[in-house]
Amino acid sequence: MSINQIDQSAKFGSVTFPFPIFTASGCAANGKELSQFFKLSEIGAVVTKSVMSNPRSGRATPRMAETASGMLNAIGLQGPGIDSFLEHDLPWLHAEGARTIVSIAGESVEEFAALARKVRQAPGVSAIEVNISCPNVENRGLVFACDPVSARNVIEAVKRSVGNTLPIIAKLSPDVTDISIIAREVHDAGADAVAMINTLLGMVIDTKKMRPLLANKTGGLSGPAIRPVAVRAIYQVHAALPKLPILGMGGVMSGEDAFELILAGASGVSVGTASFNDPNAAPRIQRELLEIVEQRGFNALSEAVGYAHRV
Amino acid sequence: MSINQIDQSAKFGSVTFPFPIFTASGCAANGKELSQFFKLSEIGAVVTKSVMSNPRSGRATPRMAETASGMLNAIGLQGPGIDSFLEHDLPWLHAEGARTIVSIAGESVEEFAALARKVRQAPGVSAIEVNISCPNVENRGLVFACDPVSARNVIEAVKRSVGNTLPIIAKLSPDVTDISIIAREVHDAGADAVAMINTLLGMVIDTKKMRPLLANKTGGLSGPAIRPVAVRAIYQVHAALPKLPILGMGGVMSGEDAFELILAGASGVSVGTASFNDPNAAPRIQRELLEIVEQRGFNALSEAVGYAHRV
Amino acid sequence: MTTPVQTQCEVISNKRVGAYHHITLSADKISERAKPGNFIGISVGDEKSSMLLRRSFAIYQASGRGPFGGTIEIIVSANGAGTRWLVNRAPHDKIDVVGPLGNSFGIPVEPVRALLIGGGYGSAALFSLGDALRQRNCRVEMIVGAATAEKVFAPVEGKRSVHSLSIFTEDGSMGTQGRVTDPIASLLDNTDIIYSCGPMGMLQAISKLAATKEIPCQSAVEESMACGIGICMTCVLPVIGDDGQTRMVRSCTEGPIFEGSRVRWDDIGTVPSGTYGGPK
Amino acid sequence: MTTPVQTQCEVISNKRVGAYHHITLSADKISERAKPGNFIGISVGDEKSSMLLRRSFAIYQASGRGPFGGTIEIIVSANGAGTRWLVNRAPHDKIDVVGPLGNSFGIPVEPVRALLIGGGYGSAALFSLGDALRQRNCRVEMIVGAATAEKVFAPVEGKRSVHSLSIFTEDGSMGTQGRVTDPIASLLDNTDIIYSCGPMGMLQAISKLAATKEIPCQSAVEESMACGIGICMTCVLPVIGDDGQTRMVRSCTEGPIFEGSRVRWDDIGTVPSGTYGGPK
Ligand SMILES: Cc1cc2nc3c(=O)[nH]c(=O)nc-3n(C[C@H](O)[C@H](O)[C@H](O)COP(=O)(O)OP(=O)(O)OC[C@H]3O[C@@H](n4cnc5c(N)ncnc54)[C@H](O)[C@@H]3O)c2cc1C
Ligand SMILES: Cc1cc2nc3c(=O)[nH]c(=O)nc-3n(C[C@H](O)[C@H](O)[C@H](O)COP(=O)(O)OP(=O)(O)OC[C@H]3O[C@@H](n4cnc5c(N)ncnc54)[C@H](O)[C@@H]3O)c2cc1C
Ligand SMILES: Cc1cc2nc3c(=O)[nH]c(=O)nc-3n(C[C@H](O)[C@H](O)[C@H](O)COP(=O)(O)O)c2cc1C
Ligand SMILES: Cc1cc2nc3c(=O)[nH]c(=O)nc-3n(C[C@H](O)[C@H](O)[C@H](O)COP(=O)(O)O)c2cc1C
Ligand code: FES
Ligand code: FES
Repeated sequence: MSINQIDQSAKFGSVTFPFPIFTASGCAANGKELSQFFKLSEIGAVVTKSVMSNPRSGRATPRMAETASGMLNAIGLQGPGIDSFLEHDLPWLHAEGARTIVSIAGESVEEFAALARKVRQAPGVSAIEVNISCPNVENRGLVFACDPVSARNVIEAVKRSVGNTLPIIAKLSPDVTDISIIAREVHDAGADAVAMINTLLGMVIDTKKMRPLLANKTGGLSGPAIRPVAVRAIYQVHAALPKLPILGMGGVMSGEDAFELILAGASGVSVGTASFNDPNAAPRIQRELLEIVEQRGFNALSEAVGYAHRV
Repeated sequence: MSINQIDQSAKFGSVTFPFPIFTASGCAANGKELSQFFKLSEIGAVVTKSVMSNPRSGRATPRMAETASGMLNAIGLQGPGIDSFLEHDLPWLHAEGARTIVSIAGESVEEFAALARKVRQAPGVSAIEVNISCPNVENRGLVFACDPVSARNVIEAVKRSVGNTLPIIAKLSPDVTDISIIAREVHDAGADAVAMINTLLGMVIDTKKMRPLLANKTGGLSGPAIRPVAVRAIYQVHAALPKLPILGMGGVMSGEDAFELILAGASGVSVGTASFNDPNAAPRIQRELLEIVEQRGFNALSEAVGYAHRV
Repeated sequence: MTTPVQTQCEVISNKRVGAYHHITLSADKISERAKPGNFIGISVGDEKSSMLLRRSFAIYQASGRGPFGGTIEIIVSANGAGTRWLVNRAPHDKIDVVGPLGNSFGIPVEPVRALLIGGGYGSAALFSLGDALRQRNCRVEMIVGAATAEKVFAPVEGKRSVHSLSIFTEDGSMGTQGRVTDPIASLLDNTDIIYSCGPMGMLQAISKLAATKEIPCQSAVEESMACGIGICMTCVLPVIGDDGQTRMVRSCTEGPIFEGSRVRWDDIGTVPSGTYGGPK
Repeated sequence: MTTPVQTQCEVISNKRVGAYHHITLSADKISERAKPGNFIGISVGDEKSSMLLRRSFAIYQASGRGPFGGTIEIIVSANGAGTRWLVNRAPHDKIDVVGPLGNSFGIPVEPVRALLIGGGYGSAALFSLGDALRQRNCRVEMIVGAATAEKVFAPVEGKRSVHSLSIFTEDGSMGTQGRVTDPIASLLDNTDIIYSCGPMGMLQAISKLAATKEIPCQSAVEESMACGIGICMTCVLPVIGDDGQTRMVRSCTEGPIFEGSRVRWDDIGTVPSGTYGGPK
């Protein structure tokens, strides 16, 4: 059987993506730069950099530190703001034939709701990813994704904004005692799927300067170092909520890594940090993944989703 | 100034250890094997494998998987039980001149209390480490260290058992939403210090067999991959409770890594996974650390503790 | 068990032998101490490697002071990234080695009839054992096998270590077509002791055959090891002690060589019920 | 900006030059596109390396079809593990390269008087610029400096690219004792444009001097980069736009070359107040 005969599609709520590999938010900007390396329409979807209501400068530098098999980042959601995004970036992606998942980030429940309303009205959006790993300014800066009530409030508000027009994917943080509790809350609140995992909170101290290396002190840890945490989190959530589609991510560098996340329960896989090392990572990983899925004798990628739970 | 003139001691509660590097529980068995490579009395202390009331077979194999810059383990606290430990292992360590921190683990508050009573009566113990990263059989298997109330109950019970005879070091899990909350609870409950971090819960799926690689499915992630999480957790707890001594650990492979944890707020540092790669890791790291501390112009290691907070 | 040492070894030579690499290392302190059946732990990868754990290799030969001082030789099958790194080492490269590790084959005081059975690179550990047995005037018969000819490890020099050597391959590309276990039943009556080293399935089959005639059978097992020196407890398997009690026993310190009849082969990968300290 | 490509390059040669390594790579597609000031991103370490991120290097020379096809040359200072790995590559080794990256030096249409200032390996990027300027009939004066003689990069061949070359070292071990910035003030009156590449402190000092006479000053900055291709937003610095607005701008795509008077040198490492999208 040739690769092309396998059904490669990945379903998230009401939308079916023809291919299973996506970019990860914040690791592909808004597509233009990567389109120099491959056709964006070749992969499942471009997940755009989380966008906020207003333009954001982001944080001071240094914003990154390489760590063992990983990296820390503290970008601070630098971006053009939703209006500029919808005016310039989204139409460009649409014209390129890319399927687009718009990632939104807010500092308050109301900001999320307002962003979702704007995204809903824009043409060329396949789904909306809600990055709730942001500090909630109305609740002592506590991250929404780390508190079941805040997480639920955001997703409910977004759901009210978009209704059933677009699938809602809630992006979860692994920095919680029990991620399946958060997953259940956002699911109950109307999320059609969850994306996981966001980065782990980490810190590097510059031992020469004897102070935190990042200007922001802490940053998010990504890359292969965290893959075992991603696999565990996906496995747990899939076990708790087998019907809830998961967009898996965390340290995926190869097709085999992507397959690992799929076996754990991911319906599709986002490629983040890997693209920094290899701008062609997303299409390469997609090719490698399909070869593996074929070798294992599956007729459709969806048959492999959560397969590791069968034993 | 020569290395020997620096005050290298590390204070945990009422006990001062002459050297700052310790082994990590479960990564040095009970000392005998490592004593083939170096004199145990050369390092700060041997932290023994967490011991329970009864002999334990541990879990089925495979019990480990190598991951990117890390490893997963699921040993399941295999060990001889407290009576055999106190009869055979502890006296041997004492005879070797090793300072010993006895790590205890229980499945109920009462088991912890009983273990602590036995340890208290044994000669040759410098401190007691309470490994609360165990499932609480009385509370749906929830890990003590992941619940502020359970964590507090264990430490209170241990405190009642040992009074002020021995410093109590509570070993914390990073798998919580806010580790400083747990630290505060155990401190209030009578812990003289905290040890952190224990491993992160992770999973590896064998992509050939398409099932979790470990017999236990999940395992604990250790090694350099997790060091940024350890540094962050230590920094957070030191910021919240600057007076509480911290025994730092997590991915320390070199003296520079140990120094990073000290700058974050650790008073002493345990070496775990590194010893699997290099049986001489603990004394080597101690030598490297002292050289760095000297180069940076400190007169005592304790002056460097938490130094990264000063900026 | 001898006291292991950690030492920087220089690669003296690295040659392809069929599917394997035959690597010779300068290793005075280890070669002095090594006994047949011991293994070494090698740190793989460069300073920035993501591979944290040592890889284990049986000692093929340990030689006293030769032109390069004491040397040890290993036979390496490049299975994964760590072994791939190792087989790419060139002469003069330095590698970090801990050894000798583990127990060694028990050698009878009487001049017995010994049968040595090696699967794949597993035969490597048996040649120095053959030498030791011959020094004790034992009769040494060796059977070596693998899936294909290139996976058979049976060097010409090795023939000196044994009285007879027969080779089996599953595809018949070398020696007799079949498995090393095929001829055993017919040899048992003329065998006082069996030594075996190879894949778990082979060790198990041989142990069962040996048990039918109550012939002692020393089996060198290969369990996943994180440390190799006894401090991590990852390498255990269920073994029955002198007291009849099954325990989860470390194969890096109490093994890798176990009396086959003591190993609960069928239960590897479980904690059999009744195991000391097992779940109630 | 030219479209970058990702390609496997063969190491053609690797030679020590003072404190640096001069590495030549076969790289048809990159050499075709490269312009003075562009850089490349090199993936470092082997298949199991724990180093995830590419390292950036200015292109020293890009040559069209020679005996090895198109080549690019870089000058590498072994500062950390990644650059140490790179300088240990031998001819025939393959390395993964993405390039050309970033913008290039602006070249005036008029035959102006240009002053090129390079600190340490920073001078590497300036020789091909010198060639391009000379082709436009510019007068090209170059000042190169470093702490010590061995850190000065000023190859004999490089002299062809410039009309004059002066060397400064802080310890006086080569050329004039002092810093590259020492002579600048006296040269400004005879300079129409400045190009500079080197440590941030040097770029800043030169920009400030150039500003005193409103001389354009193109500065090639070196910020920590995770991706080098514009997708991660780690490499930003505060730069004033045409509209007078300060923005946090990516040095990998909108740089590495900026007009010195536009860079808010004193505020690097902060988000200056008033920055577009900055905290209120
Ligand atoms: C006592 C002992 C003696 C051995 N003797 C030899 C020998 O003489 N020649 C030889 O070629 N090989 C021998 N092996 C097997 C050898 O250790 C493995 O092939 C090697 O560890 C694989 O490493 P890798 O990085 O190439 O593979 P990977 O699969 O990438 O390794 C990943 C992890 O799994 C472990 N692992 C993988 N395969 C094995 C295995 N078969 N046994 C134990 N751990 C494994 C590795 O150590 C590592 O931790 C021996 C193993 C043991 C335990
Ligand atoms: C546009 C540009 C052009 C450059 N041109 C050259 C050149 O021609 N020759 C040369 O020798 N070096 C050049 N550098 C610097 C070179 O990229 C660093 O020396 C190299 O990344 C250090 O990697 P390492 O692993 O050796 O050091 P480590 O300190 O171990 O690196 C750790 C991390 O910090 C980053 N980093 C460390 N130092 C620097 C630095 N100075 N600049 C940016 N990132 C850094 C690394 O990329 C890596 O992500 C250039 C950098 C940039 C941004
Ligand atoms: C530089 C960088 C920026 C990121 N920005 C965002 C973001 O804006 N929104 C978001 O939801 N996740 C963001 N992430 C998290 C990634 O989308 C992803 O969840 C995480 O990096 C784990 O995947 P990886 O290991 O493949 O990178 C960012 C990650 C990195 C490394
Ligand atoms: C094989 C293994 C066994 C461990 N067993 C224990 C244990 O019994 N008790 C305990 O408190 N921690 C145990 N740990 C956790 C370590 O003590 C340490 O907290 C953790 O590994 C992080 O440090 P490292 O990265 O230096 O290994 C174990 C870790 C490993 C790798
Ligand atoms: S491998 Fe660590 S105890 Fe055997
Ligand atoms: S280095 Fe990634 S955007 Fe510039």
